Amino acid sequence: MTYLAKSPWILHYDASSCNGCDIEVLACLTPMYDVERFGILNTGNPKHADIFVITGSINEQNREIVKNLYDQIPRPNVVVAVGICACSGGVFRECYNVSGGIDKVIPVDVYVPGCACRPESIIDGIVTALGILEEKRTKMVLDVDKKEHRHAGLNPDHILSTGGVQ
Amino acid sequence: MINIVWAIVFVLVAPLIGGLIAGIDRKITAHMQGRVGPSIFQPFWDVGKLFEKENGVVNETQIFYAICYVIFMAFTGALFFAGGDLLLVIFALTLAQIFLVLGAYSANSPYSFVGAERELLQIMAYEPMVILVAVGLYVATKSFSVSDIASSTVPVILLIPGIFLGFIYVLTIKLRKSPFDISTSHHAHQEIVKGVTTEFSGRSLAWIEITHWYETVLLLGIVYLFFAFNPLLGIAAIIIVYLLEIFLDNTNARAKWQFALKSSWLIAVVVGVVNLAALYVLNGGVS
Amino acid sequence: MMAAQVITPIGVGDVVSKAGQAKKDGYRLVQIGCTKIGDDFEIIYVYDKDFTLLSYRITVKEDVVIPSISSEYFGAFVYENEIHDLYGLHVSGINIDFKGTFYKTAIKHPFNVTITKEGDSCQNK
Amino acid sequence: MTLFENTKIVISSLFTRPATLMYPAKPAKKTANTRGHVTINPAGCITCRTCQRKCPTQAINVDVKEKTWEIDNMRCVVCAVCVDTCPTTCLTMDNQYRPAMTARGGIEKVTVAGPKKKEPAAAPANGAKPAEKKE
Amino acid sequence: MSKQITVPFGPQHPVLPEPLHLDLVLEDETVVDVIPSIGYVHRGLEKLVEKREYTEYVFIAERICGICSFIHSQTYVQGIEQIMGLEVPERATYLRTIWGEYSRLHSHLLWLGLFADSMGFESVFMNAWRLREHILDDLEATTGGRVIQGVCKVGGVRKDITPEKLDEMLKGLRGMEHELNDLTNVFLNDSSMKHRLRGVGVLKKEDAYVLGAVGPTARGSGLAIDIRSTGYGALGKINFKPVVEYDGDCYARCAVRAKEMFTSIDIIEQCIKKIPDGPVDMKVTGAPDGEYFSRTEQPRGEVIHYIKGNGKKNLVRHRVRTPTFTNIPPLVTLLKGVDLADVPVVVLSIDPCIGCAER
Amino acid sequence: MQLTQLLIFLILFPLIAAFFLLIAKKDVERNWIVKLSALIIGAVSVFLLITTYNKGAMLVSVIPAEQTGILMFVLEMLIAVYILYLGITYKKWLAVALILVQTVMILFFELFYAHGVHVESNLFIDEFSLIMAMIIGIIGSLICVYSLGYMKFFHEHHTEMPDRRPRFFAILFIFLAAMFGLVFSNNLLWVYFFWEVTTLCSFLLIGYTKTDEAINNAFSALWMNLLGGIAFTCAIIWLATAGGGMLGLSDLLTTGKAIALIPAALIGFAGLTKAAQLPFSSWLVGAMVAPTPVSALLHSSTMVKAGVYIIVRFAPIFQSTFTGYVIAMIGALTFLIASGIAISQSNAKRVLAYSTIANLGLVVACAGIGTYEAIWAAILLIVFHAISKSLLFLATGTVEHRIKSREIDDMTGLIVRTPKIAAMMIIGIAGMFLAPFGMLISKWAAIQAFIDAPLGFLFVIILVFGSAMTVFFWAKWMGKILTVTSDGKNIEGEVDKSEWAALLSLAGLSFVTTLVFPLLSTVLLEPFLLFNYGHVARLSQDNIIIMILMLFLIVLLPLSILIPHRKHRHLAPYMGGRTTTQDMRFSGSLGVQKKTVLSNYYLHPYFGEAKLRPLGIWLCSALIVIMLLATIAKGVIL
Repeated sequence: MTYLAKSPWILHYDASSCNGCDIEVLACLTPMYDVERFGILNTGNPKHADIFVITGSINEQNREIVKNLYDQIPRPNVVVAVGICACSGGVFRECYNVSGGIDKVIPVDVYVPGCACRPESIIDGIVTALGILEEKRTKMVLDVDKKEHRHAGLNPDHILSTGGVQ
Repeated sequence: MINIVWAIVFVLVAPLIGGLIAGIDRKITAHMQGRVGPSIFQPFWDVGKLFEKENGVVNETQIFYAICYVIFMAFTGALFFAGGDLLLVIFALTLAQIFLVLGAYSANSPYSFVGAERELLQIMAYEPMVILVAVGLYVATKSFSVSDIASSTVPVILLIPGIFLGFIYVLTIKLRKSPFDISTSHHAHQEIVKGVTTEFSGRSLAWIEITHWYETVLLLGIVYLFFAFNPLLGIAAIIIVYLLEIFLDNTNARAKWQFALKSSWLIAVVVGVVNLAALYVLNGGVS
Repeated sequence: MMAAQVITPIGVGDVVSKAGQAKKDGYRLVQIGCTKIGDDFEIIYVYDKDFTLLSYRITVKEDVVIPSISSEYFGAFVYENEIHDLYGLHVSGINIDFKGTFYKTAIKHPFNVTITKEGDSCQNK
Repeated sequence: MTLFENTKIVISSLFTRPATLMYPAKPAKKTANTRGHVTINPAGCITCRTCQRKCPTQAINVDVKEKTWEIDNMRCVVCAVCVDTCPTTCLTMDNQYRPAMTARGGIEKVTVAGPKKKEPAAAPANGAKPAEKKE
Repeated sequence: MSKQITVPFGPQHPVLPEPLHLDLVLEDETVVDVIPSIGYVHRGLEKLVEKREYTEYVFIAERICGICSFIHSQTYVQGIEQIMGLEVPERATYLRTIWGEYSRLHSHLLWLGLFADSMGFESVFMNAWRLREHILDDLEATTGGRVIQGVCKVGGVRKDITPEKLDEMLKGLRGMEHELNDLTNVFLNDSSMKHRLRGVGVLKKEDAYVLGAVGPTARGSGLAIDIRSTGYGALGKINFKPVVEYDGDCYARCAVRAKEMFTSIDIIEQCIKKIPDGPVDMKVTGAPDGEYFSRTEQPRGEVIHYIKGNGKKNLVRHRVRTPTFTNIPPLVTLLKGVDLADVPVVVLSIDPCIGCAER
Repeated sequence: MQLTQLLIFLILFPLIAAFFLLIAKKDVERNWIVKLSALIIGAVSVFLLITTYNKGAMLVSVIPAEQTGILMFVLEMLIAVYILYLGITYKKWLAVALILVQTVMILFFELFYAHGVHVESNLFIDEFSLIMAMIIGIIGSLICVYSLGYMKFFHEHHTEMPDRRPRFFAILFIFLAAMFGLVFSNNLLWVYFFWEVTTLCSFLLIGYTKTDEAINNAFSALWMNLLGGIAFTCAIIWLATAGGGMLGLSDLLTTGKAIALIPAALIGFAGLTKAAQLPFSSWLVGAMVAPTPVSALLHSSTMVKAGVYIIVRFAPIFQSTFTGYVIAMIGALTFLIASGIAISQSNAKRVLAYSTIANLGLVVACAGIGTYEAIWAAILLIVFHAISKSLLFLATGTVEHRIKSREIDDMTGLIVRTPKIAAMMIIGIAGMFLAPFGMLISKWAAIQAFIDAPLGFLFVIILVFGSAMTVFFWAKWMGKILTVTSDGKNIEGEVDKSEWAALLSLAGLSFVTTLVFPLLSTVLLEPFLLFNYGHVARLSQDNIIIMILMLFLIVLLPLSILIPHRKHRHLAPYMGGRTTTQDMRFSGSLGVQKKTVLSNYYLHPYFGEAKLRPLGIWLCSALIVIMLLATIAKGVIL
């Protein structure tokens, strides 16, 4: 049993969402849904985060930002794409400035559909993420034991090879 | 006299008590906000989690400062609970705090830097009042030694109520509660992200959390000194003071540093002069 | 039903003087919008006073340099930068000139070109 | 008093039950109108492709030959236009939202009945439609 | 050497839920220079008119922004209806107005919460968002969506509300009123709030006019710009007065929004009382040919949808001028000279909706 | 008499060294003379300590007073003429007027009263003098050694200035001689003579570079110190007339307040000017134009220390008198205001200057209070301040030559760029404000002393605010140095051996003195206090152990960096998600790459010089006037 699953701190970034999913992510923190029950805090700081919650799709300008933030989150971490824009580009898929879902840039672990996502779905998504988080932790510990622990995920090639769809 | 046993007890037990206080704090805060909130053991899980995470740093010296911070804070608390000299405790506390500031400086990032400067501003804001607490306790009990003050039968609070109030005021700064969570706050919704602790992560952040627990226990220990003549009253005072801090946290917007500095200085001057002058008159002109 | 809206055509040279006149008359700038029709670009300047619109339209070719009205209306820079970035038209004398970095788009001047990126009619991806 | 104006709210919240819905422990709140996801009654679908054409995000793909109707939940914006425009009302809006997925997927494929070839009673009324489909 | 501190504020920043990017140059903690830049949310959805029919496009227009979603769709369809000369059933206009005001309520509550959060007043944030959930519940029950309603369509609305439900909604709102009172009281009277808001980020009336401020930003500076006064939708039959404050500081802008919530409740009440029976929808054929500036009042201010059609199913041009877009120049001028601690407060005081601004 | 010889040797030997330095033109010769002389002076000082530490106060009366007196008078007149000449040359009429007044007064004294004065013992030594002699002998000579490297570098890089190093080093040594004379003299006339010599030396050293700024500042230092000199002369004349010709310091201190208070107040005033207390602080700040070793000398071991030395000497007279309280208040206010101004300063040397003024203010406050505890604190302050401040000045000087700037903001990341010097600087700064280093022990002692004094709580309140501000400006400087910049290159290069020796010795001293301060206290301070007050102040055993424990922690913890530890992943600093290059350039608005600039807070609107200085000047001037008037009125009435 790890503590990771009991205290997942999230970093929320609005890639190019319409705010719909965005405010629903925030709504999760508020009294009605209160995800702090599960130890979830919205840290707003990648250095402290475990779960990277992204709403909205990748566009030309936030590509670097998303990658940068992802790199600054200490391992193990998981990425949750919230909303269909984050999953696939959604309704804006065909816009000239939208390149598609978050998985074009960083590996995504959980996809939460919806437009806009309901807070309940977001909670479900994060709970799903917790399982993955724990798996990753176990894997990380094993890797260290095998003395193979290299800077996991820092290498952009790694990201592309594991997560890049298409 | 220094009592080593108490020092060791502090070093071992304070994190447990401090963590529990933090947990209860979060629970009560959540209820005040109309939600259920986390388990009261959540702070321990958070710290456990941080120890499980990868150690990410901007540069290695940060870890050094974080460790110095916790060591000196534990040392300070141990010194206090062992019954050492209160002034020395306060100086040691400042030293510990400086390590946190240096850790923030060393990261060379804008948010951490602004946080460090603000932390220093805060130190500047509360330091006079904290020393005045020691002075007031000395004037009331004729000793700087914590063990003497704790075993004194003088009803300290009746002699220095003003200084006690002033201390409660700056305690808000020390506990990083709204309105004075200026350099860093428990929830990072702040213009400077998480201020001094922005660049700390994983293990070093866990150390800093533990340090906060030590600090909380130490500060509540100082509250106790005002009521040491009656231990029950002392415990009650600690509880009431902490509840008051939670209440303040939930009923105030974050103030700006200018206000924090001005108001805490003003209070320090006023209660310092009034209370000490009153004592001076009471004691018939002898200090 | 609201009142019909009249858009007065003017020349490129009149843009600034009309803006000055509007400002003098107490109009606020509501928007500057651009539309590409064939090879021409229509730019509409819209002012408002007491919920009545005053609109001017200029029709220009791509190579025409449009004078900025940001000297009259400080806030015009957002619209003018936008027109520059989305349509590739040149606006001279903007007070805060982002020089093409207002919107960083995947395709340069997207509204000036016909985008051939195939909208996939079916998911399967 | 202008200090601590929030006292009333804080104290009353402290002493009343929290507003939290305790979501996973208790089921999610829903209303009859809630748009969760689109479901299809395969028997009713005539593969007319109206839904595919009207869908603003092109989430629906109807394969006339294979007689399949598929929807990509990663694209669907649950606007319910398909439901409104479906001539046979075989599409309905369920108020249960779609679960999270750990891999990019979300495509639901349903084999449907396809165009109704003989329906004597209804044929005169909307005979144009089956005819169209035959092409 | 100048004694300055550069702070890259955003695009990812905890107090700004949306990506806005400010290069702050500080001296001590005073902002001496600020250059904003946007474009992190720019999708380019206006170009989609070339790919979507004007009727489908409603759903795209609605997703310009998830907060102002309903009013965006309303503005868009009003523009289309204007060009096509459609007479929308009256009940539909009333319903649109009701939902519009509901959107305003939810947006203002959302904003009040975020605004409090930017000052570290977490419990007010929680309280505001708790109240907002009641509004969202009503929206969901009547439209099916919490934040994206999807009920507007060209020629009317897609859902009707039963009279019982309308009564229930009204009762709910009236029941909420005292809680709203408690909430706004904190914003308007608490001294720690006043300390942060009074005299911070003062926008003078003349500046607001010249810089093109709209919505509460303008009304906080004494400009009574409220497009609802033009009487679009059913508002022409409703009695209301725009809320105007004169100080032009953050406090005034906050007060405008706080008081507007009560105006919105009043408008909803009048609508519910006056709403006629009848259909909510009409059949639409053909396609728009012409151009129109459709204006409505969003929670953040005046929004303009410029719609130009040429008789085909696809529009020629759809241009949205959102309130945040035109509030950016005032924001830039406001930020100079404030404290770093005030930056998020001032930024939020114009209620920026970057999703809107960049489309 | 071995003691006599030692004392005279210490006074005269630097003069001899000065003479040789004046004629030695070659670098090698100068290096040898300076190093040897410094070694000798240091060694003899230590020898003096070893031989006399347990002997108590000793008077020396074998010097032929008559002849020496005449010699001193002649020298004083020569100095006066020289200053007069310079004053007229540079058209500094204020200085001219003051020197004229002073000369006339001295002449007046010599002609009418000198014959009536007879002092048994001209020289004396007690534990306090011994401590001062240590400071001068060890720190002073270390600074002279340091100057070798510094001045060489200085003239190599400032070729526009004439190389007048022989003169420079000669003055340095004369300065040391004068300081030795000052602390060993029992005869107030002798004290006065050496007093004037320090004034002259500092004047010449400040004006060394002969730029317009240097000359102006030198003259402003001169006229302020001349004011003090005039007050000193007044005191002597008063003693010669109303005081019955009692000019022996040891006699004066035992006669009691009735007679000694007025001269003590006057000399106290002189001390305030020399110790650069408000309103006379500006000369010390202005003295920053001189080469850095001069600043170090003025601030740590000589000049300003002469000012506080004389005030502390008279402390028993001040104890629980109105005069004493007013002087203490001037000191306390100076501490408060100078600490505040130091926050607003970005120039490292100015920060150091204001910090000196502040700390001297604290010494003056302690001396004005005058209780045994306060004096204990005061002397500790003098010792620890001398060590840390000289270390800081010298380190700043060395850094300045590397980074070509004195701005604290330019010192960002020194720990990466010049790690060794940065470490020295950190030790100096830590020594100034952190537990368990000396300055903090002294401040602690001061707090205790203040509370125990009547009405002391007022001073405590001032003190706590002052020290809070002290923490602020030191910590932010420290933070700047310790910032780890990712793009820093080591630019330390070769540090001149002489500079290095001085820095290392001083850094070592600040640790050693902190460690051995209990010894210092029992061996030197306690006998002194016992003799003068009949009471002893000390820290309790427990506290000493704890302090030593802390010191060990502080020494040992940095070593932990050397221990290899687990791999860490390096994350870029948080920049709001923006991409950042290695040298901290981020992609900013308008598509421009922006450099991250992080400069300290200086809080000008709150602590600016323009705001606080006038306040301090008015308050303290008023207090000085009150002090003098009240004392004289009281003296005249009695």
